[in-house]
Amino acid sequence: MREAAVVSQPHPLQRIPGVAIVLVVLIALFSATAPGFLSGANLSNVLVQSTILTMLALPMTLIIMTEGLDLSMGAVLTLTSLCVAIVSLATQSMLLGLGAGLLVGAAFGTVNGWLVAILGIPPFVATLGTLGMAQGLSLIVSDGQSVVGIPHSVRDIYSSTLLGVPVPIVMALVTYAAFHGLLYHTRFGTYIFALGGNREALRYAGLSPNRLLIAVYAIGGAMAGIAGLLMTARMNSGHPTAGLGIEFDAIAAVAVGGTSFERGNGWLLGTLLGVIAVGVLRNGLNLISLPSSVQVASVGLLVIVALFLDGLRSRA
Amino acid sequence: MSTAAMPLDASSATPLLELRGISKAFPGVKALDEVSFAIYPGEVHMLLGENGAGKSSLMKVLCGAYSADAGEFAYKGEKVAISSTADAQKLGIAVIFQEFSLVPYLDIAQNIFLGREPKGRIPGTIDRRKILADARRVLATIGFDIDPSTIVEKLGVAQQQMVEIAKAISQNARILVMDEPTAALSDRETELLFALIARLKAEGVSIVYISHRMAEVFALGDRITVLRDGRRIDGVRPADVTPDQLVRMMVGRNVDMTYPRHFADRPGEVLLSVKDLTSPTGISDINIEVRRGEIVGLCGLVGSGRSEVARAIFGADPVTSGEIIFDGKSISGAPDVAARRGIALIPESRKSEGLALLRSVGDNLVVAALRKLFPSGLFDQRSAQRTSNNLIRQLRIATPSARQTVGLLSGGNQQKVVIGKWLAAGSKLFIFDEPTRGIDIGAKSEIFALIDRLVAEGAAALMISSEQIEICHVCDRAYVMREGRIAGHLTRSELTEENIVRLGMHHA
Amino acid sequence: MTDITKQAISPSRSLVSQEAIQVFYRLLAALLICAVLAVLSDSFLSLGNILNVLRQASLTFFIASGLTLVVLTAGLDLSVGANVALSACLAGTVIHQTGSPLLGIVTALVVGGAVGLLNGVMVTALRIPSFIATYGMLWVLNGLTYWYMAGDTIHGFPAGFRQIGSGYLFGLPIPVYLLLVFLGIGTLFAQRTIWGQEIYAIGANPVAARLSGIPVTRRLLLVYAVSGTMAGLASIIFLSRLNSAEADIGESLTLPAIAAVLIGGTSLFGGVGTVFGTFVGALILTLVLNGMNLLSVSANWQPLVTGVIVILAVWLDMKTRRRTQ
Amino acid sequence: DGETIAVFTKNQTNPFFQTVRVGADNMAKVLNAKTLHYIPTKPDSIPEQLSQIEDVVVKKPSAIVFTPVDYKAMVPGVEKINDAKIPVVNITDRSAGGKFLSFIGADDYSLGLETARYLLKALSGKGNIVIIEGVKGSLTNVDRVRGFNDALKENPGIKLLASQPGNYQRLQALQVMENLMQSNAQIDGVLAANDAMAVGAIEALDGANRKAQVIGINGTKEAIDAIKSGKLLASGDYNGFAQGCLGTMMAIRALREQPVINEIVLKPTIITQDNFKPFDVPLESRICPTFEEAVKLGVK
Ligand SMILES: Nc1ncnc2c1ncn2[C@@H]1O[C@H](COP(=O)(O)OP(=O)(O)OP(=O)(O)O)[C@@H](O)[C@H]1O
Ligand SMILES: Nc1ncnc2c1ncn2[C@@H]1O[C@H](COP(=O)(O)OP(=O)(O)OP(=O)(O)O)[C@@H](O)[C@H]1O
Ligand SMILES: [Mg+2]
Ligand SMILES: [Mg+2]
Repeated sequence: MREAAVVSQPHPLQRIPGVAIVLVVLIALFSATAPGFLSGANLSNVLVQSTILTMLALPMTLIIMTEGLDLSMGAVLTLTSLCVAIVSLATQSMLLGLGAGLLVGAAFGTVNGWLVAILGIPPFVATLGTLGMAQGLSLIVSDGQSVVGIPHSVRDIYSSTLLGVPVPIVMALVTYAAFHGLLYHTRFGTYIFALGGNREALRYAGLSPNRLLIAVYAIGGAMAGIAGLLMTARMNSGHPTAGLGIEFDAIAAVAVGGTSFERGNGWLLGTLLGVIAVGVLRNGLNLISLPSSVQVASVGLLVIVALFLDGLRSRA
Repeated sequence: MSTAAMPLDASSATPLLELRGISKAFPGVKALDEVSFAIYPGEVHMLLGENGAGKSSLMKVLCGAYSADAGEFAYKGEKVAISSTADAQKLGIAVIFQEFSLVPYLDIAQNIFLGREPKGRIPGTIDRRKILADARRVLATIGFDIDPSTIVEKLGVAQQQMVEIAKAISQNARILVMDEPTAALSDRETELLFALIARLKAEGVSIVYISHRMAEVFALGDRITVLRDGRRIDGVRPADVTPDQLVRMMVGRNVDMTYPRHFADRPGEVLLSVKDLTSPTGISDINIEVRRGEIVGLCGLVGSGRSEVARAIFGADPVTSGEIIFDGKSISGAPDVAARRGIALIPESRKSEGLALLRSVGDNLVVAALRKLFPSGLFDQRSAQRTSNNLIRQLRIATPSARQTVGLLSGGNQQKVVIGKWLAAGSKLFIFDEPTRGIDIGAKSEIFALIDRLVAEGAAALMISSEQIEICHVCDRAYVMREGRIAGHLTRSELTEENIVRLGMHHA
Repeated sequence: MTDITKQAISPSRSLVSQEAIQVFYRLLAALLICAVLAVLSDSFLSLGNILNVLRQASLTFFIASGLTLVVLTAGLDLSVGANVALSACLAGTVIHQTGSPLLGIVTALVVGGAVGLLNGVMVTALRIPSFIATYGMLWVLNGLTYWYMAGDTIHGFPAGFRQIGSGYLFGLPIPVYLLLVFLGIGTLFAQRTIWGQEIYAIGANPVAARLSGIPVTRRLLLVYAVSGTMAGLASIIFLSRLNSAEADIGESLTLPAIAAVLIGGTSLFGGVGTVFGTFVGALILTLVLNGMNLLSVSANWQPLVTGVIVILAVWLDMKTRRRTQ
Repeated sequence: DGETIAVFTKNQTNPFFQTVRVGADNMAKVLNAKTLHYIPTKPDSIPEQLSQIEDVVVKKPSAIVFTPVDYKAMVPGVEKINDAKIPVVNITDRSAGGKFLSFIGADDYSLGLETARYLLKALSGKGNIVIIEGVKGSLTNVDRVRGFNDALKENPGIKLLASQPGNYQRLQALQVMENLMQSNAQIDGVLAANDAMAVGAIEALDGANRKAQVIGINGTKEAIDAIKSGKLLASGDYNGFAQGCLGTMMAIRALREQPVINEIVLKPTIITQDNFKPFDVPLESRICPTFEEAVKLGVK
């Protein structure tokens, strides 16, 4: 018989998702054609612009690993951003604003988790529903108007630096490190793999999949709260439609990053690559100024090409 | 295999764990009906019964995965409650489930200690070094030599079963439940497992063992409990019964376990002829011939490539070179072409490849025969219903109705549905990949009788089975595979277990 | 023979299938909404308003009916709205240039179908998850449409063509006839042909379906192409009803269509659902929006109410399913 | 010569912004400069326009002509442009903050007011009216609707039946109109906050075989065709073409150190059956106003 112990581990290169190849090609292309692309200021631009998406795509990775989805993220981001604006305007305190955003975000996340775990509603449906609710609430609390005049302390979050590194980048890096540690080095992270891979296994191990699932969605909501602070800081105002649709970008980043929608196979670094690829593409196209319609199609093409490359490689 | 400890006298000791009057109903099915069941320290307790008799259900109640509708538990004579898996674990109950409970993208060590990870220095983290060391130790005790940081997804079925065993062992359980643990194991691993069982028993661990294999029952068992239709029929000792008596208890009637066949005097014309077939899945230069009226065996060790041959013939895997001639004409391409030409594949994994688990029994039964039953392309629910009801009757599938969701049937009955769907399609060549895996003795003989009838009527069968004795009983002749190639051919008179093993082994 | 097998032989007692019961519940819900609206608003029960609701529901239904088939195979088509926009713009141009509505209709159906087919190719041959593939397609189509239209509006079509969307026949709007026709075709296709059965089987377990001899790739291509073609059809209705087309018309069409499919009881996991359910789903959604207009509820509340209804509908569906099983 | 002017508009889908872009292109061609267009891929997306500003600042165009997608939320973006010392002209919507060379726009309030007045006069000051609003909270919509309402106040004989949003979308306006016709047997006039919604409302009226006077805003080609055929009463001209021209002109003049006009608020023109001719020509062949004409426009 075949020797039991001989299990071929994949070559590390095999794990590189198509998006990494695309990313390298894009960077090479833009370096050659777009003046200023490689400048420090521009690279910092790309990274800062990617921070909000990073903070959503990382928890989205966890959620997708549980064979879930969170379509409400963009709408919740919008709502938390408004909450940050409204509360910090009323109290003149950035921290209270952040607290409000976190609270509302986590509440929505918990509701998502509750709908999915306890009521057993498919994640797509549950979060499509809460998307509508968050969007509606955004319109209602703001009456469709921008919220302006928020204190400077909020805005400074986005524009100040720490040891020469823009604060949003620091926040994104810390977030990445936290998620990395959480997923790969904690028991909770182990259970996230099990939530998607084999939920029964958790139950037999005496753990409550439902509570874990709610926690995962709640983390997603809370991250939308933190990202809401960044978003408000970035616009120096709250706006009732600002974040709509960003969840699809997050999902696309996760998908091209090599996380599959089945069986709990997730990869955080891939998600980060996906986010950066989207950022580089948008930035580079702005710099070389192709027609805007090309830009519209570009992210779609990125997704298709990256996954096409993945498909080619997995078949080879 | 000889076992060290003598069976305990049931009357002389208090049971370690006792279940009294357990009942459990599912919609439309009374899975358990006032079943009582006692486990004594250090015994191997065999649990037997037909498919759907309630064995797995009883064990799920025992380990807290299902809550019983009625009944009570006593641990060492004292009443206890088992309402969750955590309760059961506290009592030292561990289970090797019939369906795998592994997480694909975690490594072996994480799977073994899921929910019991050693704590690292930072709260919430895992002590990686300790978990690997612990896993290595557990794997060593069951004689499974593998790197514990291997991702489970990459393992074969047998290896996964070994991890499953390691996981249960690692809980240092006092009661270990094994639900058909050898169904996916090869001989070597089976031997390892039996040795392990002997060792555990010597340490005083009680083992509940569910199996459909008679040989195992007599080799391992200290005591036997038989279930039928959710009721406990009897408790006996192996020494006091014959296999035939046991089967009678399980099935309620006599079953001939030699699977009588009407061997044809003269084989018919060639139906399938495979020439120099090579495929990227690792098989090469396969030459096989199957004639009408024949059952041809395809044997070999697990991993020798039997399934791959079956899949390549059916068009489920691509073919690199070689030719498949079916019914006089060359055939190539996809499963739909093969199916339309009259080839049927009963795949080895019924859950992932054979059934739409959430659909009804009826829907699953007609799915392969749509084109044949409704040549006009127009589907008629009534006539589909009639066909499926006929099949349910013919195959004695235990289901409340054709409308029942197929995933709620017991494993054996699910297997019957997989076979049934190809009967409706009127195929000429049936390729069976482990058709009796997880099927009870009664059903097994029914299925073999069915295959016999099919080939007597002019069809042919190619049968893969890991149970050599079945091949010997029912096949006209057999090919033996080794490492992706045909290692030899055995005629009816040469067809013995020794010969199969000899040809199938390395450097024979 | 066991007791259980005996039961199996006696013919199944319930004559009505589970799906029929679920659709019945939905119709009941729709009637309930109607009753509430009739009490709250005098004008709700007028014939004109009822025809209105049907006509508005028809547009959502055309898109959602094709989508239903895709969802039945456990897929999703996020590009339907963008597909409607592109098809409408191209068809509009053809009608303008050639003056022939027929050519325009053919264009819309061909463009819509081709886009659908392309989605199918991505899902089958390239094995990209449908959710992602069609999201990519959505942006590619938007890019094409924006480029082609360059901010323009195409408007003003022959009166004959406009009858399709705004005309009446025996007192009923023509889209309502089309709705009935396609509801019939869709239901017959899904329930009464072997292709329909195969689609259900694929949605329930694609691997098992393939190994049961179903040509999965071809069926999936068919399903996506049908979904695209229905988007093309919807674009015709849109064109002839609004008498104009611009690049952004698709944006607000996709989510309501998905919502209609879900409210209609089709499961995103595939294998469960009906076209008729989707029709009722589209009806419920339209009724609610109609009611909010009639009662002059602020539009700020619309997303919230829609969200609640989607969740409620699916939850009730699951509840009632469990009970009747 | 040869300056590059980055032109920011809100979206690629609204015909109005196409007229702005063509105006900017025409003017740039006349003055031997180049334009680059920056348009969010998601219509009116605030984060995207902010990102585009950040990217463009790296690219350093000679000057920027800027339409904020949201007049309040884009202020940090404008400040970035200011920090990079790139001259910037504000067109269309007046930004709530930041430093601009000049502002060229139309006055949404008087546009709404004048267009509504025209319709109310046509109704001789009595009858039933509905308003179809644009996107809630957008600056243009708030001011236009305020204009509508003030015109209504001047006419006590007019009854406002409903004011419902159609989000500047044709289909939504059509459906809102259909629904409103059910609850209101007599509707004499429709005030729509843009042309697409006005045309949608007309289709709804046609479908129900009912008649009402309808006005829209923007002066798009389709509105002019509708006015020609007598279906639309009037459209308030927002003059996107001139905005694009003048914005670009001021940017280039500033670069060439020629005098610029700090503020031009274009007066509303009501396009009707009597005066549509000059508007009924293809965009590309329209001619930008000269600086002298602009000076006259700039005088309040
Ligand atoms: N979750 C469930 N829902 C509904 N019915 C169930 C469920 N689990 C088991 N059953 C039914 O209960 C009965 C007993 O099933 P069980 O799995 O215990 O049988 P088993 O003896 O283990 O059979 P096998 O040998 O085939 O594994 C069967 O009729 C089965 O269909
Ligand atoms: N020793 C092993 N090491 C790694 N993988 C194995 C081993 N044995 C079997 N497998 C895997 O288990 C699966 C079953 O093996 P395969 O189908 O090739 O053999 P088979 O002869 O058909 O065996 P079976 O009787 O299980 O059908 C394959 O996916 C194979 O890769
Ligand atoms: Mg079992
Ligand atoms: Mg095999």
